[in-house]
Formats: sequence, structure tokens, C-alpha cells
Amino acid sequence: MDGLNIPLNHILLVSSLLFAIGMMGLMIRRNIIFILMSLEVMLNSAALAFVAAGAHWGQPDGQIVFMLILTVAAAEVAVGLGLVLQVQKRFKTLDMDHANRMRG
Amino acid sequence: MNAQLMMALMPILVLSLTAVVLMIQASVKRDQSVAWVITALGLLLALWGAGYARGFTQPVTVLLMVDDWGLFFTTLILVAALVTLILSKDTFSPEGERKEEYYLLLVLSVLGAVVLIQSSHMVSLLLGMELMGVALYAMIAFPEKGQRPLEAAIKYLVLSACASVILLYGFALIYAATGELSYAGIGLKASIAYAQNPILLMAGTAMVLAGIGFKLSVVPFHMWTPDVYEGAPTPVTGFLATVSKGAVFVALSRFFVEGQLYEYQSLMTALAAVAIASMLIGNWLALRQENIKRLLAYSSIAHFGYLLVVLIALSYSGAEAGLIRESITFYLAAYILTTLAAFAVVASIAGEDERKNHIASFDGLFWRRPIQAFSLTVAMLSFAGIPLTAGFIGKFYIISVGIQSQLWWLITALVIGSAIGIYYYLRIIFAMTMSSGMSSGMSVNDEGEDQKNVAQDVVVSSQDVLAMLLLTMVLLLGTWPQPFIEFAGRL
Amino acid sequence: MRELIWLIPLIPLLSSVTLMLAGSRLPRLMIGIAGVGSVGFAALLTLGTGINFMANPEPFQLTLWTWMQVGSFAPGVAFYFDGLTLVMMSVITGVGFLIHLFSTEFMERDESYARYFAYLNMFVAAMLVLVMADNLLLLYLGWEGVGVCSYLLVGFWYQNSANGQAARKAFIVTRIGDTAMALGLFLLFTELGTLDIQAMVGIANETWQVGDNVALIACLLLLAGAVGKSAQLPLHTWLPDAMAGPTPVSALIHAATMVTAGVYLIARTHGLFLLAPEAMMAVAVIGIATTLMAAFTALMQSDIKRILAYSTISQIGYMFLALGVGAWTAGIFHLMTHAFFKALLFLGSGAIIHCLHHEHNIFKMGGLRTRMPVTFWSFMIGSAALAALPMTSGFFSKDQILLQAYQMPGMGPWLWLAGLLGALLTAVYSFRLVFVVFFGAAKTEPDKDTGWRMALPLTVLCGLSLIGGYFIIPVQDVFPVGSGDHPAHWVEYVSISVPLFGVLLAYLIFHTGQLKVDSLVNSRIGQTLRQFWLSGWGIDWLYDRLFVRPYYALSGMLKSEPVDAIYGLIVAINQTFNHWLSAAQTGRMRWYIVSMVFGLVVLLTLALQISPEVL
Amino acid sequence: MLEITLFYVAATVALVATVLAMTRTNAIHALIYLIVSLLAVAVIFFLIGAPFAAALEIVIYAGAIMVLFVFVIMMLNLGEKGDQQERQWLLPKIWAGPALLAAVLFAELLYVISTVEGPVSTTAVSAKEVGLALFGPYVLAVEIASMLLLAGLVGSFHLGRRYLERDGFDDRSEK
Amino acid sequence: MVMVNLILILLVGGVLALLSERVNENMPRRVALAVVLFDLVYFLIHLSGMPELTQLQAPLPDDPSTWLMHFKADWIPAFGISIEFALDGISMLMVLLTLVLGAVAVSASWTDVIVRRGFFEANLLWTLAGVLGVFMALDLFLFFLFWEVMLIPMYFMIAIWGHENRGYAAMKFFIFTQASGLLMLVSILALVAVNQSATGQWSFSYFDLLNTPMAEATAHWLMLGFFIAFVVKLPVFPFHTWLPDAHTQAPTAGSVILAGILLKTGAYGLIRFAVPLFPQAAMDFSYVAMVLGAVGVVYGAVLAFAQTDFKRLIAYSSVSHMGFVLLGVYAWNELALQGAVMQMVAHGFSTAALFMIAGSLQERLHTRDMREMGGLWQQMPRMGAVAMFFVVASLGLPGLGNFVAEFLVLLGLFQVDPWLTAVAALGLITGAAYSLILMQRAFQGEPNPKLVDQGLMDFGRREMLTMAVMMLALIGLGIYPQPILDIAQPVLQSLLEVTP
Repeated sequence: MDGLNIPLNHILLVSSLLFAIGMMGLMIRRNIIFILMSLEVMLNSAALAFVAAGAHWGQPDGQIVFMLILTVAAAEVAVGLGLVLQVQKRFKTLDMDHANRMRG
Repeated sequence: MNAQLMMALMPILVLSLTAVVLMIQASVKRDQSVAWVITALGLLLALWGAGYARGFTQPVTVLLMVDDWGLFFTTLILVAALVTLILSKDTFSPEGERKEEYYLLLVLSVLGAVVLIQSSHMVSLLLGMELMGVALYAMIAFPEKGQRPLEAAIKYLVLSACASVILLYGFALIYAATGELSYAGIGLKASIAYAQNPILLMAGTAMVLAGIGFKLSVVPFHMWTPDVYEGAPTPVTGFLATVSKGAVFVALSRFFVEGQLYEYQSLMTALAAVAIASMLIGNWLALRQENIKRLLAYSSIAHFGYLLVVLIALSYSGAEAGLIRESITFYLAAYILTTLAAFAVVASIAGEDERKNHIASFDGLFWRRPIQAFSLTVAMLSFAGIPLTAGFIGKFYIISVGIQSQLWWLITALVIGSAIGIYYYLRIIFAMTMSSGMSSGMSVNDEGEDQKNVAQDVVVSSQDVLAMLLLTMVLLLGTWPQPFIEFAGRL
Repeated sequence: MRELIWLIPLIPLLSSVTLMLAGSRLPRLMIGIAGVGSVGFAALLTLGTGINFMANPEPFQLTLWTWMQVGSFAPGVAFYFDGLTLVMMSVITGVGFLIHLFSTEFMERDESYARYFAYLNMFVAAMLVLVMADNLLLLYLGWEGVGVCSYLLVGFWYQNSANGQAARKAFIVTRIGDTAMALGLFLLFTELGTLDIQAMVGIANETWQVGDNVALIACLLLLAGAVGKSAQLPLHTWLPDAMAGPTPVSALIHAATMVTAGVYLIARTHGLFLLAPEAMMAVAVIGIATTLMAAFTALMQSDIKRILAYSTISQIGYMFLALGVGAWTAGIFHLMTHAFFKALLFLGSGAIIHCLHHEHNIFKMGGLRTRMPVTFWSFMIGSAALAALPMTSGFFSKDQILLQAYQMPGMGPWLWLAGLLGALLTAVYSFRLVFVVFFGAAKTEPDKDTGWRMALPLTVLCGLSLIGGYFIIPVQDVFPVGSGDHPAHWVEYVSISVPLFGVLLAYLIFHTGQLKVDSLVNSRIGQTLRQFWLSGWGIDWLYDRLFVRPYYALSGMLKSEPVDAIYGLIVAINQTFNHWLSAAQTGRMRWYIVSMVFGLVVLLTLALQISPEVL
Repeated sequence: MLEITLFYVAATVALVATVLAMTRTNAIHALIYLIVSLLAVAVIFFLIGAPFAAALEIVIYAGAIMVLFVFVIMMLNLGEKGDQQERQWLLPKIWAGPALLAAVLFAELLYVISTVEGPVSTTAVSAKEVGLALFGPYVLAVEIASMLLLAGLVGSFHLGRRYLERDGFDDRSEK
Repeated sequence: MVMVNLILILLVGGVLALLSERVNENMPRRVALAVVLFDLVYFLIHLSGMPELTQLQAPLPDDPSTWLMHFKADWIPAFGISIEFALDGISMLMVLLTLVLGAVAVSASWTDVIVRRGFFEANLLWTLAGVLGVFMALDLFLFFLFWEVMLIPMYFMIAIWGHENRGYAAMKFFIFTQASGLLMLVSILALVAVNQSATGQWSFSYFDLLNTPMAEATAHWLMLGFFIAFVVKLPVFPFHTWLPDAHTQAPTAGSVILAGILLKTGAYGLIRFAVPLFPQAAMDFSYVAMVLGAVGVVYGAVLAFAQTDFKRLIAYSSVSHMGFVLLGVYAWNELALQGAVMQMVAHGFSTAALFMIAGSLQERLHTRDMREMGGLWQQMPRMGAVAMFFVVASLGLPGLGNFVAEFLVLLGLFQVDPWLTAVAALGLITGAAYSLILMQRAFQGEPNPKLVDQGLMDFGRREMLTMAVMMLALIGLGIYPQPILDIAQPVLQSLLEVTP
């Protein structure tokens, strides 16, 4: 597997595009499920950047961070989906724009 | 891993153990008072552990740095957690049953905060922050009824996760630039990396700051604060305001100092902009807020703006580094104690009834619950930075540091912000002095009612004791700070 | 005796304080005894001191204590006694005593009997301090003290707000002069280093040449004070209104004593005025202008007290004229005689008013000659003295003034002519009063004639008005001696005959009606002039428009506190920010995310502004 | 060259799939696109010398976590109505602003990334190396991660249990 | 220790007063009076050992032992902060004034406050304690502490026992003074920082901070920080707008303390700190300050004239009178300074008395609107006479304290700037206008028919006694001010030597 000549900035480019797309998804979607998905996309983009940077320096740390990001994603999604269930129950909708009882 | 390391990790170990014991207890027999006792014991033990670990300060692997400074904040956070625990028992009981998970989450969240405080590495920062956060999401959404807690939790989760991703991405860029993940490593390599490619490093750092800024709720990442403060159960709000923010700020300072980020002009400019905006906008937002929890949320925005001044001062050689560290220590300690005092009162007066969070429901508190009212008054004065309170000495530190570093713009913003702040802190105090139907101090004689209220208050409740304790600490730090200053200087 | 002069002001003061504290509990008799007795005692003491002084006419000084000492500024509570002081003190205590006595009857039925005597005694005390003061600061104390007493007494019947208005006007208008005088004191102290009058004059003569500008300014400032207190142009407007007070008060304060304080001040500081000839000229011009203005106005008035008030203004104008031309002795002499006959006239008018149920309009009186003989004779004598008919006291004093004015180099004859015109007018208006009030048909019936407590002072004052001209006042050592040469005899004859001619005119116009002036009066110019003079030359109107209304307008405008608007603006700005920012807290999560991303973009942009140097 | 070609293909797939995932109206469709995207990223991991990461990406991310989503979507029983709503919510006037903002953010990142030079890596990091590091200096991280998962577990347990216990799937009765 | 005890007695006395309410609701006022009088006596006893007034030593700024009293104990050594009190002539005068007026204030609250008397008297005593601290503290940190803390009980007094608009007034009062206090805090810290960089030593002691060398521009800015804090408190145009509201809305005792004592802390601060710490800067600035003072004199008088609210009128008259103090301080010669000190004392008495009269009227008539008064003299001759006395005192009648003060100020000012003196002297005329209109509207004129048969109580024995104290004080100051001048003289002497 030697001689991987993919330029680092190309990978980072992909990752940043994923980041931006995820961010856009976060901003435009009103459905809480899609919002959580967007978060996953963004987490994934950060993971990609870490793995790429780790590879760039030839260190295992990037992959370790990636694994921890997986953990984080799992934990957050678990709680997040739990909340989704409660949202459906108490708000009768998944539209987050409706969850604006507190403001001002 | 040798024994020394284990000793140094004592608070973390104790907390983890407490979590495990709680799990076991819940699986054997669900009994929330037992769980409460176990949690309390665990936290107390961890407090002891924090003291014990002082003898063994050292870096523990690359991830954690156990030093006196961190242990002091660990202690502080454990105290805050204990206060939260006491408040949770008295005022927060969803449906009156099944709070075992809540206690477990509390312990886990504290654990996350401790990790965060002692973190010296990006990974421990991430894990600590997330552990604290994930547990908090569930704590916020813990009540089984009502939309507000849920709304608060989901907002906090989504926004916080978004901030975490930004932080992660920032670290990824820093990692790409330096090849280091530990603060010290970043500090070592940063100047070389900066010389090669300043943009990558600066962008990464800026993103990290944005992510941490979110947790500290500084402008422009502050929007979530009032909603989450309002929606969360009051003890949880208190926890969020003290433990979470305090730990994150400590982590930020570590990252800042050890990563030597104060050397970069553009970063300091950005941070100064954030600080100024926080001081002003936080106070402006609080100006006419009627809900006391939202008001405290806005005021916390301003307070972290004040604190950022100290970090910015790092980059100027005017102030001594020791003084800066002392300032952070003192201000954070004062802020945490004051906030706890405030939330202790809010929790015991307003409870979970959202209508009672309105300032108007504090009307005449002086005559109904004098101890609580006095405590809240002192807390407000401390927030406002009036002498004899801890908050004043804190502000004294910040202004001193700012002056020595000649940060005139920041000091101007601080002065303006504080001046605005006086207004809304005073509004609360004023509300407490009012009495219903008393249009003038002399015209209406409503003593009868007052006498009755006074009579009720002869019995001093546990909430009053708690309020008195916190009050004493705030006043003690304000009137006789010397021992604490010496102590902080040695950290 | 000399060491005891401090008792002279103290006794009335003590009486005053006693009456204030315990007045409501004392019987009327006691009040009267205290009020009159204290002044009488003071008069006796003055008399004793005067005899002592005449035996050994050496001025002396008595320091009670140092009032305040700040650095070199160390005015004492100290009295200075010389001939001038003696004259003034005699007038104050003597005439004062008579007026007090008169008041016991005049105020008999007033419920605030004690308060009245308390004020009056206090006034006497303050006036005595004024004339006895060794330094200008103590003089200023007396000066302000008499002002306050005047205010209190003018507004004595406080329940009528017009009286209050008049009292305030009196106080504030004189305060304008007082303030200028205070500035003069500052200037004098700053330049000369002391306020002790004798020492000051001495130093001034060493420091300044004649005609020095600083001396001129200082004298003008002092003059402003004198003008205010003595109701001279342009600050005379308060005096006619001050007639709102009880008539004995008008007699004492607004005729005999306080209003002449300005004359006293200038006479006392003549050493300074001699250094500033322009200031002297100003004094003379103000004096003569006031004389004429007030005389014309008096001619038109129908309120008996206002006629007398304008006459007072006019007569003080003569005194100013005297001072201005350097006829110091004549000025003071006129001050004294004027005190006699003007007090007489005022008390007489008080008797009329007292007996006519507070009627002030002379055209509603008439034929009182037979019904109130004492009063009639008092008025006759008083008016004769006022008009300076030969052999009356006024004749001697006024004649001297006119003659010395004539002798003044340069403007002298003109001043003399104007003075003559004034004398003519004086005779006309004073006898107009006599003829209208005491002759002709009766229009109102007096319920009685005066009692003895009123008659006695009137009689004594009649005597003084008649023989006062033969007194020799002991001021020869105080003032520089005049040239001593006399002007041509025709000047003297003219001066003598003019008042007689005036009396004749008055007789023809107002008594027999042989001289018809109706057509003259009713012509357009006549009417306009009449209105103009009646309103006191429109000066009140002018001041109202120039100062009073603008001041009210200003204070009304500022009442809403414009400065607070600045702070209101600050508050409004903060509230606006609060409003906007609170509106941004929409509670919508997507918006929060947008704001966060926006913040991130800004932060990145800022952080990427990489400057070449590393901190 | 093969690797590079593969990389571009995988990158394109990942990006397109992500964009599609973000713009779907049907949650399940979106989820499937998301899984495609994750798989494509796994390919990239493999190509840049992180095979272990690639495996985890497929097993845990695409496998475990996405399945959680599927469960929840099924539990909530989102139907056609939801799709129509989603369509209404995705009008240009809604997304134009955020898209612009995201574009600006991307532009800034692009500017940052464009300064990076050099190939991504010359040697692969083996699973062994990763393992050694993980249980060497990072052992504490593993422990803390376990606590993190515990927190997630307890949290979701608390939230989810109430959903199931109290009202089950049907909450129409509670109006 | 005497000075610490003075403060402690009041603090503890406050607690006692608070607790004594449980015994009897009339107890607190007795306790409060006893405490203040005890404090006064305690102070006088310790003063009796002092040398003759005329032989007082000039307190040297570099040698605290030359002061009348000096006390120093470590407090926060980390910053060189100590509990340092010192007493010189001026502080002594101010302390005496505070305690005497404190007793007057307690008397004013005797029947005025009917609810929560214990807490009221406690706040009153605590305010006094704070004020004493301000007058005696010579450590800048300690000074600032007292400066801020004394406001809190004052705030409570206004906010709880004030009149209809008390919330607004209390808030405005607090924000004005606190915001300006913040500027002073910045200045203090900057001064300490400058001193520290010069000497390497942290110190907040006045004695160390005098003669701190600094750049001209720095000195100007720092001086401004002190200046603003002090002139807001004084108050000086255009920072005065809190005062009419606070004074009007405060309960009588509160107004007495505010006008009688609290305003003087501003003047004291100027004399003690603002000028000596930055002599050159202060002298450069003096013209601006004097112009502000002169404007304030006239402006306050014009606004006082426009008022219909009795207390508001007095409040504006304070603005006018305090303008003289500012003029006196910045004229900075012995005459003017003596005048300023004198004005502080005399105004304390005259205004306190007027506020007490206003309070008595409000208590009897339930209004402060002068349009609803009129002719009150007839029913309450004693009150009328007393009012007349203090009105003429406040318009500067010679023979009473205020005259001495104003005359000295103007005399001193004349030597510095005659034109400004002329402007300020306008205040004498306008002062007469508003003083007399006050008298006219309330006590003179036609009696208001609504009030005629009310059976209004005239001043009683307690009130007359209180008033007599103040009247005697004013007369004493007016005809023999020498003791005050002698006490202040050495202090001013040494202060004058500070400036170039």
C-alpha cells in the first residue's frame, strides 16, 4: 500500500465540502430526524479530516480520534433519537420550528 | 500504569466507581433515596479524592494533567455538583419516582467535567466535553411532562453537537498543520507551523474557539443559552451554569496557555471582538428580561465576556502570568459560588413552576423569606461587582489585569457592560423589597400580613441553610480574600 | 460709654429673639414694652455715647472678636464710631423709637403683634450693625440683614399674595445690587488686602492714583449696591411696591433708614470715590436722573403711600447728587432731615390710613383738615420741609445740595438747573397731596383722630422737621472740607423761590382750580406722558419683559430637565438594543444555527487577518 | 493511479450521495443515501491507508448507528403526509440564505485548505499500530469513552422507556 | 482603633436596631438614636485629648503620624491593601457632621416611618457607617469599598420606604453612582498599576500613591475617572439629574442623609483625592471644573425656581449650593477651600432641616405639591418661622453659616477668575428667587381652603429640639466660624503645598 499520492488538500477538500453540506442541511431542514442526519454528516466529515491528517503525519492518532468520534456519534445519536421520540409524543410533530415556546 | 498515577486519578476513579455502584444499586433494588445517598457519598469521596490527589500531581498519560490548579476546580465543581444534588432532592422530583438515572447522569456529567478540567489533550477535551454534554442532554430532558425541558434538551443537543463538530474540525486542521494533538505538543510545534502556513493553524484555532465559545455561550454563539436555562429543571440549569461552563473555561485556558495561542495577533483580535460583543450584548439582552432564569442566562454571557479579558491579557506582557492565573481562579470561583447561590434561591422559590420564574413572583421576598432574599440580594450584588462580595474582587482582578495590559477598549466595554448590568440586577433586588399592595412606604399598613409571614419563617429549612452557606462563602471571599488569594497564588 | 456701644445693636436683637421665641405667650403690653423699650434703650445709649463723643470727638474702634480668619482675610466683628456713625445711629434709634411707639397703636389690633415687633427690632439691630460696622463685610451683614427684615415686613400680611410678591420683589431687586456690591468687596479685598474701611481707604490712597481704573470699577460696584438699596435708577422699582407693608414700616425702613443705607455706604467709602471721579459723576447723574424721574412719577400717583414712596426715591436722588458733587456733609444732612420729615409724612399717612379703614387713594379723601388736626399739621409741616420751604429743615439741606451742585466744575449749572426742576416738582406734588387730602369736600369719614401713641411721635417729628435744619452734624472730621466759597447771591435766591413757586402752582391747580390744566392733561401728548409717568416711566414694564418673563420662561422651559434627556437618550439606546437583540431570540433552532455559522464565518475571517509580526 | 481514480470516484459518490441525503423528503430514502455516502467515505479511508478505520466506518457507522435511525423512523411511522410537508419546507426561499452562508463558509475553508501541500501519506498505518496506541497512551480515553457510552445508554433508556411505557406508539388519545 | 470602633458601633448598632423590633415596634428608633449619640460621645471623648484648635499640626502627606489619628492593619497584603484609616481636620469635621446629622435623621424618622422600623433604622445606621468609612479610609481600596457599599442601605431606604416613584428614583440613584464609581475603580487600579511599575510595590495606601510619577496624559485620564465619580455624587451639572429624583422620593431621614452627608462625600473626595493625587492634571482641568460649578450654581437655582414639588425644589437648591463647593475646590486657594469646607458643613445643616420640614409637611398634608399648600404659617407658626430661618440661611444671609461659606468661596474664586465669580454670584440672586418662592408658596399666600380646618399639628417638642440644634449650629457657624476654619486650616495648608 505504498505510494499513495492523493494530495492531502484534495481529501480535505472533500471533507470540507461534506462539512459545508452537512452544515447546510442543519440550517435548512426542519425535521428533527434530518437534523440529526446532518449532524452525522458533519461528524463524518471531521472524522475524514482527522484520518487524512493522521495519515499525512503517519500516526495512528488520527484513527484513534476517528474511533472516538464514532463513540461520540453513537452516544449522541442514542440520546438524540430518544429525544426525537419524546418530541413526537409531546409536540405531535417533528418540525423543530414549532418548538419555539421559549424566546425573547 | 503505576500506583502513583492511580492516586493522581483519584477523583475520576471515585466518580467512575460511584457510577458503577449506582448502576448496580439500580439493578438490585430501585430506591431513589438510597441512590441519592450513594451519589452524595460518591461526590464527597471524590472531594476527598481531589484533596488526596494533590500529593500526586503529574501528567497522567498524554491525556490528563493532574495539577493543583485543576484539582482546585475539581473541588469547586464537586461542590457545585453537591449543591445541585441537594437542590434536586428538594425541588426537582419528576412524578416523584425514578430519579436513579438522574443521579447516575449527574455523576457521569461531573466525571466529564473533571476530565475536561484535567485535559491536556484534544482527545480528553473531546471526551470530557461530550461525556458532560451527553449526560446533560438527558438531565435537561429528565422531567416526564412539559414541552419546555424537551425543547431545551433538543436545542442544546443539536447546537452543542454542531459546536462539537466545529471544534473537532478545528482540531483536525490544527492536527493537519502541526501533527500534534496534545496542548503542549501544539504549543511546541505551533510556531514552526505558523511560520510555514499560518492560515491552516489560525483557521483551526478559530474553529476550536468557536466550538468552545459555544459552550461558554459567548456572543455570537450565545443564542441557545436563555432557552436552555429556562427550559431545564432549575437545579440542572444551575449545574449547567456552574459545572459545565466552569470546566470548559478551565479547559480553554489550559489549551490557550499551553498551546501558546496568545502569541497570535489575529486570534487575539477575534477573541477581543468576541469578548466585547459578549460583555455588551449579554447585558443588553438581560436588560428588560422578566424571566429570572433567562436573565441569569444573559448575565452569564456577559460574565464570560469579562473573563475572556483575562485570556486576552495573556498576550500582552504587561500583566504577570501568575496574576492572570490567579484572576481566572478567583473570578471563576466567585462566579460559580455566586451562581450557585442564585440558583439555590431560584430553585427553592420558583421550583419547577415556570410561571414562578417571573421576576414578579419574587415580589416581597424580603418579607416572606428573608434568608433567601438576602442570599439572592448578595448574589446579585456579587454579579454586579459591588464591594464586599466575591464578585467585586473578581472584577477587581479583571480590571487590574486589563489595566496592566492596557486593554483600554476591553475595559471600556467592561465598564459599560457592568453599568448596564447594575440595572437588571437591581431590578430583582427591588422586586424583592416590594410588598403586595404597598403603594407607598408610609401609606398602607400591611404589617399584619408581614407578621404572619415572618411567623412562618421562624422554621429554618434546609434550603435556607444551603443559601446561608453559599452566601457566607460569597461574602467571605469578598471581605477576607487574602487566604484564598494566597491559596490561588500557590496553585 | 464707648466700650458699651456693642449693647446698642444687641438690645434690640435680644428683644427680637425673645419676641420670636416667646412672643405668642406674652401679653400685648409686655410685647409693646419690649419692642419699644429696647429701641428706646438703644436710643438712650446712643445719646449717652453721643454726648461722650461730642465731649471728645475722637473716632474710635471696638473689636468684639475676629469673625473669621483665613490667611490675611480677617474681618472682625468690630465697630467704628465717628461723627457719621453717630448721626446715623441717632436717626435710626431716635426716629426708630418714635416709629415703634407709633406702631403700638397702629398695629394694636393685629394678631401678629409680637412678630411685628420682633421683625422691627431685628431691623433696628441690623441697621445699627450696618452703620457701626468697621469693615465692609460686617457692613454687608447689616446690609443683608436689613434687606431680609424689609422683606419680612413688606410681606408682613403674608396671607395676601400681592404682599408676598412685593416683598420678594423688594428683596430680589436689592439683592441684584447687593451681589454687585459683593463683587466690589471681592475686588477691593483682592486689590487692597483688607476690608477694614479705614485701613482700606488708606491703602487705596497709596495704591491708586486718582482715576485708576480698578478704583473706578470697585466704586461702580459699590455704587450698584447703593443704588439697589437706596432705590435709585435703575433699581428703584421695588420701593413703590414695598408700600405693601404696614405704614410704620414704610416710615422706618423705606423712608428714614434702610433706603438711605446706600447714601451712607458711599459717604462711608468716600475715600475711594474720591479716587474715581467718573464714579462720582455717575453718582451725581444717577441721583439727578432719579430725582426727576421719581418727581414726575409722584406727580401722577393717586395712592398716598406711592406718592410718598416716589418722593423718597426722589429725595434720595438729591442725596446722591450731593454725594456725586462732593457735598458729603450736605448729603448726610439731607439724609437726616429727610428722615425726620419723611418719617413724619409716612406716619401721618399711616394715621390717615389707620383712621380711614385702609383707604389709600387720595382722591377718595378730602377735607381732613378739620377732622384730623394733628395729622393735618403734621402733613403741612412735613410737606413744607419736603418742598424745602424756607426755614424748614428740608430747606437747609436741599439748599446746600443745590448750591454745591452749582459749584461743581463743568456740569455744575446743569445739575443745579435739573435740581431746581426737581425742587419745583417736589413742591407741586407734595402740596398737591396736602390740598387734595386735607382741603375740599370730605369724601370719607374717619372714625376718630389719632391716639396719643400716634400723636406723640407725630408731634416730635414735626418739631424735628422744623428745627432739624439748625442742627450741626458732627461730620466735619469725617469728610474733606469743601472749598467754602459761596456762589452768587442770585443762585441762592432762585433756589429759595422755586419751591414757593411750586406751592403756588399746586395751590392754583389743585386747590382753587384757577389754573386749568385739564386741556393740557387731556391732550394726546399729555395723556401719553401721564400714562408714562404714572407707570413710573415704564421701567417696571420694561423689566417685566426683559428679565422677569424671560426668567419664568427659562425656568419653565428647563423644568422638564433637558439634561435628563441626554440620559434618557442613553436609556433609549440601550432599550433599543435590548429590543432588537431580544427579537433575535426567536426560539427557532434553525435560526440559532444560522447565527452560529455566521459567527463562525466572522471569527474565521478575523482570525485569518494574519499580520506579519508575531506578538 | 488506480488509487487516485478510485479516490475521485469515491469522493464524487460521497458528495453526491450526501447532497441527495440532505435534500430527500422521505427519511428512509435519505438514510439510504447517507449509508451510501458513509460507504464511499470508508473507501476513501481504505485508500489513504487506514483500513481499520474503513472497517469501523462500515461496521459501526453505516451498520449500527444508521440502524438506530431506521428503528426510530419506523417507530414514528412517518408517512406520505410527512413527505409532502418536507417538500413544502424545502422551497428556495428557505434554503437560499443558509446555502449562501454555507457557501461562504466553504469558500473560507477552501481558502484555508488550498494552502495545504503534499501527498496525504506515504505509508499506511496498520491496525496493529492503532491498537497499540489505543491501549497505550490512549487507554484512558477508552475508559472514558465507555463512560460516554454509558451516559448515552442511560439517557436514551430513560427517554425511550417513557415513550414506550406510557403511551406506546399511539398517542392520539392524548389531545 | 477609635476609628474602627466608630464604624463598628454603627454596624453592630444597626443589627441591634433590627433585632429590637421584636421587642417592641418603637424600640428600633430609640436604639438607633442611642447608638448614634453614643458614637458621637465616644468620638468626642477621644477628641478631647486633641491639642488646641489653633495649634493643630499640618498633616503631612508623607507622614501619617502627623495626622490626628492613624490606624493601619493588613487586609489583603497580596495587593498591598490594608485597613488604613486616618483622621485629619477635614475628616474630623465630616465625621462630626455625619454623626450629628445622623441623630437628626433618626429624629426625622421618628414618626415618618411606620412599617419595618427595625430594618429602616438598621439601614440608616449602616449608611452612616459607610459614610464614616468614606471620610476616614485612606487606603484607596477601602475607600472605594465604603464608597460603594454605603449606597446599598441607602438604596434600600429609598426603594422600600420612599414615595410613589421610589423604584425609579432608587434605580437612577444607584446606577449613576455605581457607574461613575466603576470609572473611579478603573482609575484607582490604573494609578496603583502606575505606582507599582514605578516602585515595584503593590500599594493602595494614599500615602504611597501621592506623588506617583506619571505621564501627563495618563494623569489627565486618571484624574478624570476620580473627578467624574466625585462630581456625580456632589452632584455637578450635568451629572446631577439623579439627585432631584432620589431626594424627592426618599423618606425624610433618607433625604436628610442624602443631602446632608452623602453629597459631601463627593466634595470630600475631590479635596482629598482628585486634586492631591493628580495636582498638575487637576490644575490643568480646573477651569473646566469651575465652569461646570458656575453653570451648576445658576442652573440649579433656575430649576429650583421652576419646581412645584417642595422636596424637588430643595433638591435643586442642593445642586446650586454644591456648585459653590466645586468652585471652591478648584479655585484651590485657602479662602476658597475654606469656603468649600464651610459650605459642606453649613449646607449639611440647612438642607437637612429643610428636608425635615418637607417631610413634616408631607406627613401632615400627604402631599409635597406646593400648589396645594399656602398660608400654612397661620396654622403652624412655629414651623413657618423655622422654615423662614432655614430659607434665609440657604439664600445666604450673612450671620448664618452658608453666607460665610459662599462668601469665602467667591472671594477665593475672585482671585482666580473674576468673570466666573460674576457668573457664580448670579446664584445669590437666583438663590433668593427660589428660596423666597418656596416660602411664599408653602407658608404664605392665601390659605388653601382645603387645609384650613384640618387641625394641622405644629412642630412638637422633638421637632423643635432637632431644629434648634441645627439653627444654633448655623448661627454659630455664621457668627463665629473660626473653630471650623482652624480645624481645616492645617489640612488645607498641607494640601495647598501639594500643588505646583
